Amino acid sequence: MEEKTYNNHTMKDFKSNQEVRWCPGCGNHAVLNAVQKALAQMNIPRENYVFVSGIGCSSRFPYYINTYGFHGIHGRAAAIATGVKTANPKLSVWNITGDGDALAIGGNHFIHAIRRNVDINIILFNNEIYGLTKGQYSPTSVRGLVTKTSPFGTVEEPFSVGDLVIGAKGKFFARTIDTMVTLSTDIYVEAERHRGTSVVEVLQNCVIFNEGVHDDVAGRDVRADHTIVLKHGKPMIFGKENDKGLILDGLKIRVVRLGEDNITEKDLLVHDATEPNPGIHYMLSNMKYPDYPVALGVIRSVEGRTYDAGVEEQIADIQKKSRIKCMDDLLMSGSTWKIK
Amino acid sequence: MEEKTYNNHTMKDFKSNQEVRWCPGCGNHAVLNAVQKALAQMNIPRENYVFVSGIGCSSRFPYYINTYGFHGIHGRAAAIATGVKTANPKLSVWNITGDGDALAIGGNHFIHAIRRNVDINIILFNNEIYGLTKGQYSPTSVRGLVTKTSPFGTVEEPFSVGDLVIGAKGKFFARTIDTMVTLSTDIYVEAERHRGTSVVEVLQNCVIFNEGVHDDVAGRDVRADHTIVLKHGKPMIFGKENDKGLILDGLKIRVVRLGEDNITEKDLLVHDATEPNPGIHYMLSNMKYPDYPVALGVIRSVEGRTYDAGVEEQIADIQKKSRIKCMDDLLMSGSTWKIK
Amino acid sequence: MTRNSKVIKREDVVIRFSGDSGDGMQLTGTLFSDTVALSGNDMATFPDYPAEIRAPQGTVGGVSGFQVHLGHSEIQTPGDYADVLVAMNPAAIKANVCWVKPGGTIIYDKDNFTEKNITKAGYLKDPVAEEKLETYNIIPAPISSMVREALKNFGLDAKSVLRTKNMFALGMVYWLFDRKLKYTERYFDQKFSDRPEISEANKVALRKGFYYAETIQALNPVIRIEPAAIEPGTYRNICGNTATAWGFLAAAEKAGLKLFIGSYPITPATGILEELALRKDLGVISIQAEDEISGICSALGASFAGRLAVTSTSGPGMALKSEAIGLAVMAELPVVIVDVQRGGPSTGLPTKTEQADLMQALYGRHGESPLVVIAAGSPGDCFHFAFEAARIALEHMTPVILLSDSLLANGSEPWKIPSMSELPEIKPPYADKKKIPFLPYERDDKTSVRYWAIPGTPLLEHRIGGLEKTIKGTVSYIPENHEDMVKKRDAKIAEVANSIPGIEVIGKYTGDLLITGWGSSGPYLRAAANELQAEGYEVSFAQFNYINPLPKNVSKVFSRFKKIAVGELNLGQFADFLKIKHPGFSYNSINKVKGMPFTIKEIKESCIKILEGK
Amino acid sequence: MTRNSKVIKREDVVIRFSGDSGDGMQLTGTLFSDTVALSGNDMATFPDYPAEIRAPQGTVGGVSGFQVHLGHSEIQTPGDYADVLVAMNPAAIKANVCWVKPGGTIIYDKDNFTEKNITKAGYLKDPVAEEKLETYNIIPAPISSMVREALKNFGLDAKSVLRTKNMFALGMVYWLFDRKLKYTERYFDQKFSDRPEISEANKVALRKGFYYAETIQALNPVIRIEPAAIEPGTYRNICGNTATAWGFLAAAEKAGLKLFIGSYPITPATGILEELALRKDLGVISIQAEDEISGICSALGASFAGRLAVTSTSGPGMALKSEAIGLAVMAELPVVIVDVQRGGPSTGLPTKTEQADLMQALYGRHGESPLVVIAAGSPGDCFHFAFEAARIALEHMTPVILLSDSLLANGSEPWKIPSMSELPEIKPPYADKKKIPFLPYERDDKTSVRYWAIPGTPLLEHRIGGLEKTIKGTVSYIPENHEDMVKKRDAKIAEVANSIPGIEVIGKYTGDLLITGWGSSGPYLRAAANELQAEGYEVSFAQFNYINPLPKNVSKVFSRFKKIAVGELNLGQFADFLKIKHPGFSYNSINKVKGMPFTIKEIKESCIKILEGK
Ligand SMILES: Cc1ncc(C[n+]2csc(CCOP(=O)(O)OP(=O)(O)O)c2C)c(N)n1
Ligand SMILES: Cc1ncc(C[n+]2csc(CCOP(=O)(O)OP(=O)(O)O)c2C)c(N)n1
Ligand code: SF4
Ligand code: SF4
Ligand SMILES: [Mg+2]
Ligand SMILES: [Mg+2]
Repeated sequence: MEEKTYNNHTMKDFKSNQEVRWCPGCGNHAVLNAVQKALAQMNIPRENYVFVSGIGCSSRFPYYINTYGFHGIHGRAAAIATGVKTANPKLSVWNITGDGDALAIGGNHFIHAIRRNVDINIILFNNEIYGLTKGQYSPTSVRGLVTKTSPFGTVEEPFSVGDLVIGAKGKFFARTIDTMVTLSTDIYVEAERHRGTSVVEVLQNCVIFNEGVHDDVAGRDVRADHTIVLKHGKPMIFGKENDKGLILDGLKIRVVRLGEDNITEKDLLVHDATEPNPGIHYMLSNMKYPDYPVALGVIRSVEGRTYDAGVEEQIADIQKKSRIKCMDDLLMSGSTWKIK
Repeated sequence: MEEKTYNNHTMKDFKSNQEVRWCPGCGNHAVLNAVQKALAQMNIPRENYVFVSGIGCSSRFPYYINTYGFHGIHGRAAAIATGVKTANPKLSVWNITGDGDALAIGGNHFIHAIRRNVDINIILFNNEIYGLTKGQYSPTSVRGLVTKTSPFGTVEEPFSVGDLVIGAKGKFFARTIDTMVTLSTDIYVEAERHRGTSVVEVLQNCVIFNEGVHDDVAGRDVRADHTIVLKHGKPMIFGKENDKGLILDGLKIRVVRLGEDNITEKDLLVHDATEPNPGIHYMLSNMKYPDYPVALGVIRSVEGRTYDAGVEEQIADIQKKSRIKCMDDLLMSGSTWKIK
Repeated sequence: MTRNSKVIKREDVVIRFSGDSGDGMQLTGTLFSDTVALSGNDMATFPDYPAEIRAPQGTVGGVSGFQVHLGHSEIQTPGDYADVLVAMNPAAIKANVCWVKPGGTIIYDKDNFTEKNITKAGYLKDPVAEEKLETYNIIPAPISSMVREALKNFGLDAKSVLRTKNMFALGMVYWLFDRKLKYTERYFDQKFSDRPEISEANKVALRKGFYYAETIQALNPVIRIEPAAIEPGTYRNICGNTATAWGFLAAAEKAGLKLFIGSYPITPATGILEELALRKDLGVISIQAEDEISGICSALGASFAGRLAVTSTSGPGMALKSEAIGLAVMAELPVVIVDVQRGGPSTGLPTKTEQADLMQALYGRHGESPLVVIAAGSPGDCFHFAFEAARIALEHMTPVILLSDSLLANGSEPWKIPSMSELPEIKPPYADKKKIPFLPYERDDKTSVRYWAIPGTPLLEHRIGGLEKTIKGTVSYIPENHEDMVKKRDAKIAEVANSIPGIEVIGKYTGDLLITGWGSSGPYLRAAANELQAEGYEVSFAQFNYINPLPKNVSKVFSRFKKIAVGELNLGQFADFLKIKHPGFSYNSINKVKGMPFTIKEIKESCIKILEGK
Repeated sequence: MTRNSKVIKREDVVIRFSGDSGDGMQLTGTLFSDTVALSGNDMATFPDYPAEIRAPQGTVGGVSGFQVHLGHSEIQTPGDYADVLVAMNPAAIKANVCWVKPGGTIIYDKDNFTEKNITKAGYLKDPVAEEKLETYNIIPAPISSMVREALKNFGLDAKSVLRTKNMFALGMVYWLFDRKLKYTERYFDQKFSDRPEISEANKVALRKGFYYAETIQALNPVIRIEPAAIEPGTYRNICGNTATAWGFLAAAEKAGLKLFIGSYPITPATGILEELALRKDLGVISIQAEDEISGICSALGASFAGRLAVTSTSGPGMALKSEAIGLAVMAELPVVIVDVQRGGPSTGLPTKTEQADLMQALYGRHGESPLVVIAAGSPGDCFHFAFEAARIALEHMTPVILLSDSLLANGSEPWKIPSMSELPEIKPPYADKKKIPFLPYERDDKTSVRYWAIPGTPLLEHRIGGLEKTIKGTVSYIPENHEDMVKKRDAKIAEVANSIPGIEVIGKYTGDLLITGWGSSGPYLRAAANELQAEGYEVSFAQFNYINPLPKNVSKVFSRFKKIAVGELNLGQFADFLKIKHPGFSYNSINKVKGMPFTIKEIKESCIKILEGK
């Protein structure tokens, strides 16, 4: 690319000229903000970013970000993004989706993108509700939730995003909270750096249809005590006073207080995001309040071969070996005969 | 039901009048046999069995079994079965499917049926190939497999059925080998008894397009040493000579020899299929030859609320409470006015 | 509340409430129409709102509207132009002023005409001047400050106080049209029985609005619309989605079957699923499926299991259901698929109305896969045609597509409540338990309908599926068998024509022009026909609700008119279908694809052009 | 190998190989047709096999067939009836004897006529008597025992030995038609270069068959078909799926774009994906998607990313793609969707042919969503129309549906290899990099085509999607904008008519009857027209390959004939489409829905009836 590119981007470069149409107070605004920050931090020319989304409040995202964008159809963003990335591995491809979009109608493309390990970044806005269609339950809604389509409460278990990602052979999973912009920004940068499918679950607040759903963990006053921000290579400490930690007890994780029972920092689990065996990541991503703090940060980040690179390498490899270099070669290959 | 029913069934009662059209030598024949045996063992009237399938060689199954049967469309059997069971929880509903049918096109319905815990029995014929369409790779094909659509080898990781089931909140997962008819029969009976979605993975041989794919574990000569049949409450012993076992070593499972390093049966892991925390089941279902024996039998069987019962109970509950008992009540409820 | 101003009577009147998405205009409109209906007027409504939950405040894109047309005589449509516009902000003026009748009344919240809002709405400075509002009867009311004042001692936060603005406006409208407040007050009592302060605040705002209008003598004289001369009976207000849901409930009761719905939410169809999810008291089994494919597949499973099964969606979901609808055709299972149409193609205009899914309903499947297509014509109509769709599905063992649309789904009208005893019994063709072996594709000689054997019935075990089969249910690739089955499935659908009514001509039996149309355009076309008749034109109207098969008298009726016009909200799909089925006639299309219903005016103009041969 | 029996010449001849699914009949037929083609005959083939991988051995349901029609002059179809039938078992006789010409030759493996096989085939005792085979030239050859004998010293297991039976039979047929063995021998040398014993065994069986036929003087005289007088050039044998794949490759090269295919396997379309997966040497990016929706969605992603994107499927997969095709219409992205039609509805007859997806292709989407539909007419034709589909998609920024079918996909014919230099350049309407800001829905005035801006290009960043938009790409619910965009999308497709050729009349310019049809029925209709012309009827033929938009000269051509017949393998879908687009004519349908192509005979009979006004 010879043309001038904006490599020293600022956030402003990523603001589109479209009016942002989310409800005032919606968690999505903060996510947009964090993503714009992250994009500006990375040394990728703006024209190489592609944002693909499905349908939902969250999926309007591409309109608000001044990159290439494709607002697709409900649930299919992962498939579209797979096409974009495999067609041109040079692009930085982002898949914006909601809990309904990714996990209800789009569940299949979601797990297959992860299995193939296509090098895309999936940001899943989990508000545990269908926002755009005005408040029906989603596959992440807590059992018993009363919504327009479950007037007497749901009778089904929700998915845990992390479980499903790991069950589908996922190699990168992170979790953040909409309003934690700094943490989120860092995570988006890490997600982009990771080669392979990166899934970031954002606990997002829908002020209209599921107000306060994440308050137990996301509330500013309780957050420090009800969450733990995992950092690779660091001991698992949390709490307002940094006084709590996690240890391994047989096959289970246990919350401990530093100082009690002679427990010191050294006894705590040290976070290893790169461990290929998913057992511990499974347990970490599964921690639920009130028994545990909810894990934030990059929970799992394991290297692996990516699909798009695999496809590209195979083509390069065959092209080296094959005697067929152009269409005329192919047309004349194999059994042919001449009529004069 | 007042009519005469055949409660003392024999296998023959479950043979349909249709010619079985699978290739001679196909593993499906043995599965049919085992299922017919299992049905005959259970005290369920024949007319209450419903077999639902998708499309694939395996999905022709319902034609060959003399029960109610619905040969659906590709990938949708889990959705159809969910409808059958929720519409009439009295029926014993079986979902017959292949690795392509359940995990490629049907992946979404598969994980959602499992998440909801609909009380159906899913038998997944895993031959790691698309049989009916003549040999393309499937989502369970091993990386690098050369097939008609991957002439230079695949470049993607396969799903593990067990991982995906557990990742989708699965409560029952078992594995068997097509030709192990006795083990299979027992598993099918257990699957039916389990309340909730039961997934049984059958390692099935496709003699035409993937001959011998499971030979490393399913071969008659190696089977005893390369597999372990898990039994709830029993120590994890295996091997032709019953001389090998599994122990827990930190967060990992390890294969040991009885007698060596003073290890006795008592040191071995005891299988607990009912443990709700899926960590250990995840590890067990993930064991791969040659590092480990492949786990057979019922790996996970955890009680939980089922979707169909939940729906039924909620209806019964509301019907007790509501003053609306029939359409006329509803029509006249709320704001109405009279014109004379 | 006694009134103390002059009152005149009018035949009909159109009111449009409009404001920001957050201003509660949909609720205001609904409460107003409930009051209107309960006081015995005929009425039709048209809700019109943006696709965003809260589109940017203050902008034209964020304006939400609700139009009510009420009258002393029969009301067919929500009306073209408004007599009264309520505009909560400048954007609402911008979006709607072109829909106000010359000299009409415009009430607006002048407190909201701040510089910021004026700019946001796209005005330079002064909407009143820019729009030349002086030519209307404008009522600039300080609504925001008045409710703030009225509720200052309620201890409510500022946001909650301002949320009652719509009730103040509604109170004003009640005064203009001489209406009682009691129905609306009752609503608040019930809705907020656990939060009496909120209930009271809304009631106070409502009353203050009413008094304010009286104080300023907002309209002089006040308008009264006498109750309509309506067929005796018990009535209720009903919107199309509820009527559709209830039609299925009625059919289930009449067939003695449990009702099953498997659906995935989508605007504007979700209301059907929501209504049925509420009806657990009537034993409804409702599944919110993971997607539309699962919605119909679970319905097919339920149908196989012996339930009355339905699935509801809109265009994009219909597309997804195509393959499974084909399976239903092949398996010959009863199932109703409701398509509540919206603006397309693709995601299109999700909250706007359109009738452009007709071809998809008719032909959107591979292979020769005929099925029944019917369309409802008004919100209340949805009850009848949902019932009919279920009846035909069950009695003819076929999928039936029921077409509704955004306009019907959310629009409402007073509806005469039927008694269940008036409705016909529904009798599915159950398999004879004695006739063994059961042959799944044996058919009734006359109707070509196969029999229904339900799991749980001993000795009727059988297998069905998507592969071509013989009468015995054996998979068969025999050429003659396939052709025979293709033709039998076709004949089965064609035969349905024998159990449906012919089209009815409204107006003279014969004439210069027959105006036809289908579904929700019907009332508009009919109203236009009525006006044209009144103006002396020789035109009549005929409505199509049964689309495939078409009623049997079509060509007889068509041949009695010199010209035929087909009006629809698409580029001419029904006209194309008529060309296929009745190629002997030529059709003049009247089309509109603007996400909005026809206006009577534009239909009349088109008809006159057609009559004049232009 | 020299020949030593009498030889006569014939114009054309039809041979049908048939046997159990496991007997290798498809390979036998393919090798035979390769030899035929390489020796310069014109030819057409028709493979016909069951949906099961190995349907029950010995039964009629398990019979697999491959018919070859070769000739000295132009061959249009695989032929109605066979001169020679090769039947490897009794079931093959049962299934095929009705397709043998009176007095034709039937070769069968008499070793396989065991009691068990005879019963399995549904005969009582003696097929020869029951079918009155004496009236044919029957050649009961002990094929199984002869190969057993011939290969006894090869050290092969019994199964492998018997697997060469088909080559013995093929050897016999080569003798009958005076053919060389070398092409087939060469195939085995290459195929089994690493297993020379297998190669040798097959070659021995082939030769033994040849000698055996000579020894028994199986046919007297032997038949020779002289090479056809074919246009000079280099030829190859090609089947429709390969030709389709290659057409796309050629288009990609001519457009200077990488080719991308995202597909999900389905019979009979899989061959396209398989062929393109092989073409990594030409840089093809192929994704075997998790389902058809993902297939087209990944293609749309690739198209957005600037590739030539295609997706291939059959009817059920088309149904699933409907929603995403609608998105392609709205996003105005180039993409080709290939529908290789098979017997429907639903799973139907998956390995049989049919043309019943036409309406789905035209109308199977919600909303007003017009696109281009074209259909190939013969296996070799698929190359040209795949190229055309890609050209139109790229140059007109639209989804294009390319219709093929089972008959074309697996059928093959000699095909004159084009040189790439003969093919036109393809020039997509790339956005001007200097014109900033880029407006995604700005259009070329004449063609209504929007411009293509590709990710990676600085300063052309933009957003597209399924919601209705203004020219700037801003989401818009403005009524007038929507109607305008609906009409522009429609006009864009209509405009394609200006870049396609008119229909061509084969035969006289005017006459009593114009026989028309589309896609793979064309050659059959044309052959029937030729025969009728030869018999003195005033009939002509015109083939449709461009379906939407239709060529511009249609009504001009139609008006020159007294009657119009439309022949197609469905219940009349193209005739219905013509009624919509050219309502001024009346159409006589010739239909067949048997999972099989027309026979020339039945077309002629129908045409004569039409001509006689019956
Ligand atoms: C095929 C299809 N089905 C259904 C819909 C309706 N629909 C739009 S968004 C949505 C759910 C959105 O939920 P989520 O993905 O959680 O997004 P949110 O609005 O909560 O951000 C649904 C059901 C659609 N647009 N298309
Ligand atoms: C919608 C649709 N897509 C594709 C197909 C073609 N198809 C039939 S079976 C099959 C895969 C079968 O694989 P699997 O489920 O593993 O079954 P197996 O034949 O191996 O038992 C495919 C792709 C179809 N019938 N329908
Ligand atoms: S409805 Fe909820 S998710 Fe959607 S924009 Fe509003 S607050 Fe956000
Ligand atoms: S192709 Fe494979 S899976 Fe299918 S019937 Fe034959 S052996 Fe079995
Ligand atoms: Mg959501
Ligand atoms: Mg398989």
